[in-house]
Amino acid sequence: MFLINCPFCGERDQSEFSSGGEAHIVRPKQPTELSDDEWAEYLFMRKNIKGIQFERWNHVHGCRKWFNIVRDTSNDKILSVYKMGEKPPVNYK
Amino acid sequence: MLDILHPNISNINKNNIDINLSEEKIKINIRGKNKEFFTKVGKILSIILPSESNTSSSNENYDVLWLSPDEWMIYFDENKNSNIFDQLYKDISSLNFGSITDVSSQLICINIKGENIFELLSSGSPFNFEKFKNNVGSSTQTIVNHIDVILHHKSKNNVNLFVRRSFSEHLYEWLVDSSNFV
Amino acid sequence: MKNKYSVFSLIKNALSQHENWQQAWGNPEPKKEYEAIIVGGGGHGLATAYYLAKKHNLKNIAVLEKGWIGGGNTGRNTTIIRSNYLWDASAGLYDHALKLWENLSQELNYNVMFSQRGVMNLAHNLQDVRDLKRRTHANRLNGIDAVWLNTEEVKKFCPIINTSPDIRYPVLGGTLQRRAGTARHDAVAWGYARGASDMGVDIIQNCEVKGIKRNGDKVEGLETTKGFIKTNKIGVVAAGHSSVIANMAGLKLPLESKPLQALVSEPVKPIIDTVVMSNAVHAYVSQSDKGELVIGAGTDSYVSYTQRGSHNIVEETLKAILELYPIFSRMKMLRQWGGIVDICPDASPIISKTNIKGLYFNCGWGTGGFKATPGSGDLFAHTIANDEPHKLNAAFNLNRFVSGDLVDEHGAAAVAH
Amino acid sequence: MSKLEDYLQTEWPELDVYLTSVTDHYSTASICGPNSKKILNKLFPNLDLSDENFPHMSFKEDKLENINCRIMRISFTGELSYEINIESKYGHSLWKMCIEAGKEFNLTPYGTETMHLLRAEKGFIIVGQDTDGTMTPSDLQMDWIVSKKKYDFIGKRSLYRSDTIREDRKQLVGLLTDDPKEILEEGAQIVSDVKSKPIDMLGHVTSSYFSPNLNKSIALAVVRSGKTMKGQKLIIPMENKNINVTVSDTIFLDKENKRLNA
Repeated sequence: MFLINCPFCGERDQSEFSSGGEAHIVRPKQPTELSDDEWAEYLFMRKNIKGIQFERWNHVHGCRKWFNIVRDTSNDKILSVYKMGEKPPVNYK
Repeated sequence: MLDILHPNISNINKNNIDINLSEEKIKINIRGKNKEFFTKVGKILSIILPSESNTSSSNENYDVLWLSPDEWMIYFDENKNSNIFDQLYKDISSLNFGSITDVSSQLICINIKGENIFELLSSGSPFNFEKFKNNVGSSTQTIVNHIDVILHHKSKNNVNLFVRRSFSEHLYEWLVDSSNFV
Repeated sequence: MKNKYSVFSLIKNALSQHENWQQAWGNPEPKKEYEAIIVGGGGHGLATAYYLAKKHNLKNIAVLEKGWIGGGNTGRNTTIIRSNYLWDASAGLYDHALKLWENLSQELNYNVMFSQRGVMNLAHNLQDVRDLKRRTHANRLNGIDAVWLNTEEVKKFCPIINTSPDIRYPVLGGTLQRRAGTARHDAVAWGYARGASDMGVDIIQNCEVKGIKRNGDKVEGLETTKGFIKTNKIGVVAAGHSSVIANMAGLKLPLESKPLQALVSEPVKPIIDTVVMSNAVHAYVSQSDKGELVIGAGTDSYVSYTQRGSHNIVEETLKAILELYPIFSRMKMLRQWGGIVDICPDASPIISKTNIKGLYFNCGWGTGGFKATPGSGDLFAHTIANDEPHKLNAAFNLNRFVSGDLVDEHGAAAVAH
Repeated sequence: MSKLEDYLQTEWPELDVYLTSVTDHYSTASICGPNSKKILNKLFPNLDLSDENFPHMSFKEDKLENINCRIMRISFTGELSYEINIESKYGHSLWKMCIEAGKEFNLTPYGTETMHLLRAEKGFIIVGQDTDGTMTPSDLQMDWIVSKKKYDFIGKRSLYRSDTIREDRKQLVGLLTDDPKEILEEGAQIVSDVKSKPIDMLGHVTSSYFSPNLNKSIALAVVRSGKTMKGQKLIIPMENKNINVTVSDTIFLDKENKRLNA
């Protein structure tokens, strides 16, 4: 349980949000050109990182906006929040 | 005229909490982000849309709540300005400057007033009301008893709560029940 | 076996104030090289090593555990064992495990306290009824004991359930598997550790894997906190941490790791002599031999390795529990914890080879791996020893996410077990 | 809608689209059956209800005493039928007016169980009851719903994986019991041979009813390779007996859609 600083509404309880999983997985431009393996990679395969992970979250019970966060999954500490379309912070790997 | 069926919400007063079904209101959801959109809205409503999160702006006719960077809700008593929706729709939606949606029946407005209302709301919500209760004009979207709500701090210790119609009676029951424990 | 446990050994050791029991398993330093290394000293990993040594004649095996054996999800689950799964592949897998459970205390000469007290699954709406009846019919044809109970029969089998029709989660019926039940989770790990150790398996605790050494598409060994260990067969059974190990080999798995919570009440006199599960409301309950209510909740919706979980998940579960069992309303909860479970998109496990030669994964058990412990170990041992799956785990390969042939147990197992 | 928001905000933010829920803003009344056109005509006398101007699967707007309504000619029962949307606060008034207008035609309210039976007679599926997460439109014999022309749409690629194009997948079929009075249990398993061990399960019954229109029992089921099995005899092994069934078309009544245009 933790607080998330929604880039639009400010700091709110995590129960107002829903998690959209790993961030920066780009939907293939031409799915029909992909092999079954490549399509499975996009659909199912995840880094599932223990440590610093880039993720998508949605303020579903608030402004309904999607945004990205950088979170340490080993202690749930949020290191950075940035909007969709913005460049991910470079100081985390 | 067709009869209106109101939700089964009656007036309750206990522990310095007053819960009422508010009188019938028009609610309009407005969305947009370009310059024409803001100009048109300002002209039609004579109001500047609040750009700061969790705030509202009001004049003698309308209240406008900030919902997200490109979304607001305007509400007002039904007997006023009945053609404002048509005007907004014609000048904005039809011209593709933004999107105007009538949500009058989507949302039920429950008015809650009294000294203990923030204690009541806090007992079923993860929202931190500390700033909200000291600032008349604050607005927010959050959860109360697991139900999505829009809250508007209309005047001191007087909150308009907007909830989806199908959840309204259930939330009202919870509010009445929980008033016993504040 | 060096020190067989029996009434006689108990009496004999009583005479010496129980000070002369032999250590149940050894505490060796790692050798330079092993025929096979199992990463993860939980129930599944220890069982894998046990069956590798016992049935496949491997002589030189190590189990590496970063903490202490059974200190992960083996020691954190709600100990439910059942095999009433919907799909043929799952039914085959879990019933294989259940059959091994039935004889496990004898097999290991270690009391795992397997108690066949029955597991009942409740239906709370018409679709639950359809789904559970479908599963019951499938179970019957697969030779798995399962019966449908109507509301009165549910009440009779477990009288403390509130079956009033006007509650939030009315009970429309349920299924019962009488062969199902619970076992003592620590004992399972300890029993397998003792059995494996006895056959020469090195159980190395406080030894964390830091890297996987590859030579092209083959594994060559493991970097650990106790140095490099050479091997060409690595079986990873690291539950919630499977992806962490996979990333070391440059592999991605179709997994997300999330906290699954459980809680335990103060001990009370016997009040519920079975296990009742309610998937639709994310709540299940049984009573331990000590008298505590053991309550299982749902998972958080986000990836986390914190072993905590959110308060609102517990709140939801307790709300449902109190609605179904009003008699528990004054019970105090003693402790709450979270275990990190690795969940596959189809809620079925993976017991599979990978495209790296000598690297095998046993993971994705999600919320219900404990029940499979003996079967999982047996089949994973077969897969590692033969470099190909047993027919009972063939469907649980990694390739199903590529071809689309998922074993979709979500309907039957979306929540906890 | 949350899935749509997700795609809109994260995959295609350049689209000039806004999503606003109006689920609770509208209430719906469905008028259904051969007299529905006459009843609708009484409620909306100025609306042109002719088949040319208001065909099946089309949509019009009109007013009921000054209140805007959306009227759709659409059917989940297989009967000629209209759905009327009105602002929720007037939903109860709309209902009363429909009942009043329908009195002379013996109009009667119907509930969801009736609706479920009527749709099953027509072979209309309920997603979640007749399907689970593994079914494709092709498995449901609904290939017509999937565009052949579009280069891409959400989910398209997954339809062409090696196991989603297999011919022997579970596919939607109709089942008729040899004894027309025998009603199958929803969830019951289907086999071709009860002697084999272990028994090879081909699929299961998803929907089952006694149809008063046909005076016999009907069922929908998913069966492995079901598409090619029409006319084949199968067995439903229950605890105490085996029930013999024959695979049929999924549409049991009015295959020509005559009732839709009654």
